[in-house]
Amino acid sequence: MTMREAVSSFVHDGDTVSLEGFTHLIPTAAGHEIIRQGRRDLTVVRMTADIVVDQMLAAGCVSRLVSSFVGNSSAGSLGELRRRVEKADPEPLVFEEYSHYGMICRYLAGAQRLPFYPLRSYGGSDLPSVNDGLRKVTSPYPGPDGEPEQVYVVPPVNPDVTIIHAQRADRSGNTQIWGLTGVQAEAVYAADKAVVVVEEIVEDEVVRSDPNRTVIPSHAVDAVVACPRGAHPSFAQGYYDRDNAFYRAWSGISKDPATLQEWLKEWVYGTADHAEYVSKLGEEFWDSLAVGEAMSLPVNYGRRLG
Amino acid sequence: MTMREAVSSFVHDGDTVSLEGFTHLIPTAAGHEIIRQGRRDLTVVRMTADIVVDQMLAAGCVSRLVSSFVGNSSAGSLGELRRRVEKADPEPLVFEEYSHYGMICRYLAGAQRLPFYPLRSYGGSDLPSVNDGLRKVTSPYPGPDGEPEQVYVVPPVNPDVTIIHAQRADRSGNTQIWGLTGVQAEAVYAADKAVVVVEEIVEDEVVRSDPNRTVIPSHAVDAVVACPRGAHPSFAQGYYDRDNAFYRAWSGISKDPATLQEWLKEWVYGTADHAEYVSKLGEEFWDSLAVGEAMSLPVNYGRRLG
Amino acid sequence: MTDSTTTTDVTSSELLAVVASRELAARRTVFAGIGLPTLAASLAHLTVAPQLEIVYESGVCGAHPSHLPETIADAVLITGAEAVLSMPALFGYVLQGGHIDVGFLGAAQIDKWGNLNTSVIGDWDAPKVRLPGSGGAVEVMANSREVFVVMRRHDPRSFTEELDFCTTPGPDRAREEGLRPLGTGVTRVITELGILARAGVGEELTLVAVHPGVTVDQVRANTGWDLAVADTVETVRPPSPDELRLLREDVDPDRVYLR
Amino acid sequence: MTDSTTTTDVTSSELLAVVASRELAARRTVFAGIGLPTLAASLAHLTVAPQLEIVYESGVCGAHPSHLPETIADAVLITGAEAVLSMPALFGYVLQGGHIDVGFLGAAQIDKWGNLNTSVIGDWDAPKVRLPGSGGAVEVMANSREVFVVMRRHDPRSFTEELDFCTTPGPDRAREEGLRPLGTGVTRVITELGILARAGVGEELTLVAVHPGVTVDQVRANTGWDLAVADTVETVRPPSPDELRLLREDVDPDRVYLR
Repeated sequence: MTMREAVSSFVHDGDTVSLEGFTHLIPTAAGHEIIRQGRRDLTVVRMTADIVVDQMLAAGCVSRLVSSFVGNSSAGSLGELRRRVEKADPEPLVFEEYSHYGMICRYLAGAQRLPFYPLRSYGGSDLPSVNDGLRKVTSPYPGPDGEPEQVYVVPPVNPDVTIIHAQRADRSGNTQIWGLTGVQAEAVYAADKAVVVVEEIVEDEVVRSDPNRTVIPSHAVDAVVACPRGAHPSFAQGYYDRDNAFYRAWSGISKDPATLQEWLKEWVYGTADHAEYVSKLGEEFWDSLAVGEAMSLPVNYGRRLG
Repeated sequence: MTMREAVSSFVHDGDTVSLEGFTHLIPTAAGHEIIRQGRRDLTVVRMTADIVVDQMLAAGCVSRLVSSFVGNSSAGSLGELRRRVEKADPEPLVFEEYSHYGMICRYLAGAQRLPFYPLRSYGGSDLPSVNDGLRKVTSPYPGPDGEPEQVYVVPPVNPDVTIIHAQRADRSGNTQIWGLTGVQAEAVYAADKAVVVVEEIVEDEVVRSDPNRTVIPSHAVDAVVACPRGAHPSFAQGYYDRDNAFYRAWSGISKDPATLQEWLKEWVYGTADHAEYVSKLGEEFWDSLAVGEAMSLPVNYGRRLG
Repeated sequence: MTDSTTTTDVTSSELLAVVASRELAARRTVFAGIGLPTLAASLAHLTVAPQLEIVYESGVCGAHPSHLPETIADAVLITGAEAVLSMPALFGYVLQGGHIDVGFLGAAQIDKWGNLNTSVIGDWDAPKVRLPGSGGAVEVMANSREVFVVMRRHDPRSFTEELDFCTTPGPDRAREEGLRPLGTGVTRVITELGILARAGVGEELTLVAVHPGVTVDQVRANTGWDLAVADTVETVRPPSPDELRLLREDVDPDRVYLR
Repeated sequence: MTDSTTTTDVTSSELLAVVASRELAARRTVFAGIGLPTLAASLAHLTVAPQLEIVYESGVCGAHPSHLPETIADAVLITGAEAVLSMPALFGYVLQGGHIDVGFLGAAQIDKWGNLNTSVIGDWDAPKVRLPGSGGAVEVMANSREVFVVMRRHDPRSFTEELDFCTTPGPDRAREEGLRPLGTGVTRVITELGILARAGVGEELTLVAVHPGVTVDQVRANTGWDLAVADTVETVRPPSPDELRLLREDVDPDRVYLR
């Protein structure tokens, strides 16, 4: 399936869309295609709302954001997000604020079809005063001191669609990730539909030579999209490195709305698809992000003799 | 550390001991050493209480069992366990009965230091009537029909020590498992102390060539014991196959208490350690369980250039 | 068991496997134990359900075994599989997450609502026979869209009005307690005498088919409750030569289970 | 910042990194973000805490990077690491499970109990400045045995009597609500002026040391609450030539952070 088809089939106006990938394997190309197709009124669920979210906000795709970190990693600010939150400029943004583990637990509850998930966070925090999702449950077992014990819980999140980026999958969707695997499996299992974008689609034999590397089995995947370098400016372990210069540049680009819109016009609206974006960046650029080899040592899965 | 030292240091009379490994990588050699050292009054926590548990029961090590399946896989019965439960012969056994996911959730709660863990099981079951650990919590969020929703929960289990078997670890305890990984990581993290028994201790570089293969990091491990073939009669993926004949034989051996005690005398008390047990079985025997090669294809973790 | 010419050389295992395989038509995911369920699922994969993925309790998804597996965790299931999941992922995300269309279960006792006992014969506290217990059966029942039960023995002790102990409740019992499991519970019980079926919550198991040569009265006599019988009781189509050939030559050529 | 001869050529980053590294003596596991915490932990590994394992929020345990990492998820942290965990395992088993001795945090605002604000300046609903929010800070505070805070800026707006918003509560606030977090909360605050310390629940942050050339009055004037001062205020030992050499030549030779 092409990215165009996947977004057109699985992302609709008003949907709740989870985009996951913690620094590693951020599904940027999918975010750009959502922008190209002009989706509106999306609820975006993403632990670390960073550049791709700022871009989707600037393109007017997003009316609600559920997140635990809204910043341009350690490289600076998200200009559009701050304008939306601080000044409702050009329009308000509904923001649901969690902590990282709160978000993780929402995915865990969603993936396990649980009504809530308990965690040892939030006691004494002001977050529950601004987020009605953070509630408490009394344990039916006595606490360490013999007294009743309370614990905070978060509600499940069940996105209409989760989109993740991965290194590779087979045709049927068995997805392999190495390096940071983040919360991708949980985000996929929590969703009604799941789209996996990969650096490459590989032969069945490649996946089956190492079934423990499969983070997401095919039964949880609705579409596989081959989109090399689709995680730029983030990185794909073993494929290309992070574009730190672009992260540093984004604070400047996003600070001025006109500059940001100009950027979108040139790099998103102005490219037909991610392949064009990639070739527009140029070979020399990609060479600067190239990585060398550090191969894993193979393990023996064993073969029954006779 | 030798197995003798590990059991002597980390397993004490009256302890709660978790032994995990679901069909694959069952820590049999550790169970045998517990028998040799004559531990008493143990609470054994194990999802599938099978041959090694029957042997520990017969040796008088165990006064309480927490489990979700008490049987000799599909090969037959556990004679000693049935005598203990059905006739308190030669002494009673306290039995806490769960389902598989109930046990898994107890480990999950234990590993995450949670007061309870919710699951969608047990509604309408007679198990809560015989197991006070199975309780209910009302979700603080409305159910799908807008009404309050109840869900069963299980309490955490925090064993004094968890012992698992794995294919390999480095000297500091970074443990790699492939094939079925079961609930080993959760059982280790839930425990106060953890002993990892491995087929082989490998060089740091082997482990570090593939960090995603590390199921348990060293900070969670208190002792690493090298004990090749220590999972017999279960199997170690890529090392040796399952001894199905012994599983089939166990129903007969365990049916008669005298035969069972004779077996223990010959194979456990009569061997100084697992190395002797292994050599007593003989090379021809081990050849019959040998496996061929089916190597995983390596992946590239990447190396920064320049 | 029957004296029909077509099936004289068909063993009870073969018959149950073939009949169960047909019920898997067009299903996508099946949670199967070893033995008859594996045979049935493997045969269905070759016949009525080419897209079928067998998920094993041990964590294996999309197995491509070189030999017929002897346990649900057999090493041959792992080598060459599409995915191997941890047990928290398998039980939490796949099963409780609602990804299983059909779960296969067995039991020592079943009642008319499809509730199962695999814990004890007699009192739980001092049982006459201690059985293995739930394993994952409680979860398979609560979370699969539907459940098929294969019972080798069809007699009044196994098909009982009152279970000695309810290990694995169907949704009717769960709903009485105010809980709402995902699935419909047991929808098919396949036995040496015929097939009982049940469409959903609130319905009893009903005899819908008998094997050739078996009478409705025979089934009622061997059932420990007053068995409901469908208006039209079909006769089970005997295993076809094609089904038997695939089962014997492709699925279990070494006759590990086809005894 | 100070006019001591020994430290004239020492940058603020170097000073904070060296001082923080000393506090890690004999610690086993540290949960560290990128920047100063990574520098401090890396230096401690070479000096006072050879057994120290740095655990990164991204899931990396036991990293052996070929280059100084630029983010907590830098590819060089993964290649050659001892373990890479999923985020549920990292946050659930490692952090909430109680395996972290020291967590490092930063903040826009801190109060005398060590509660932190990283969410907003102004009202949460209509903030003057929207900050990044918690990230994992709420969890690091609730579950680490103790927490070190490094604050570059020591002024009354950052060290405030009343937080604009409490994103990350220390255990005192949690206990007021009846919850009992594992750790003691903030035990050290390391700033450009000196070191504040706090032994446990119920205690205020107290000035225990100043950098050479800094007076107690200076620190009080730059703190937004009536700062408690220890009976004996130590003078922080300036970075030694050895510490500076290791930091500059081994830890950050490319001066990624040592600006």
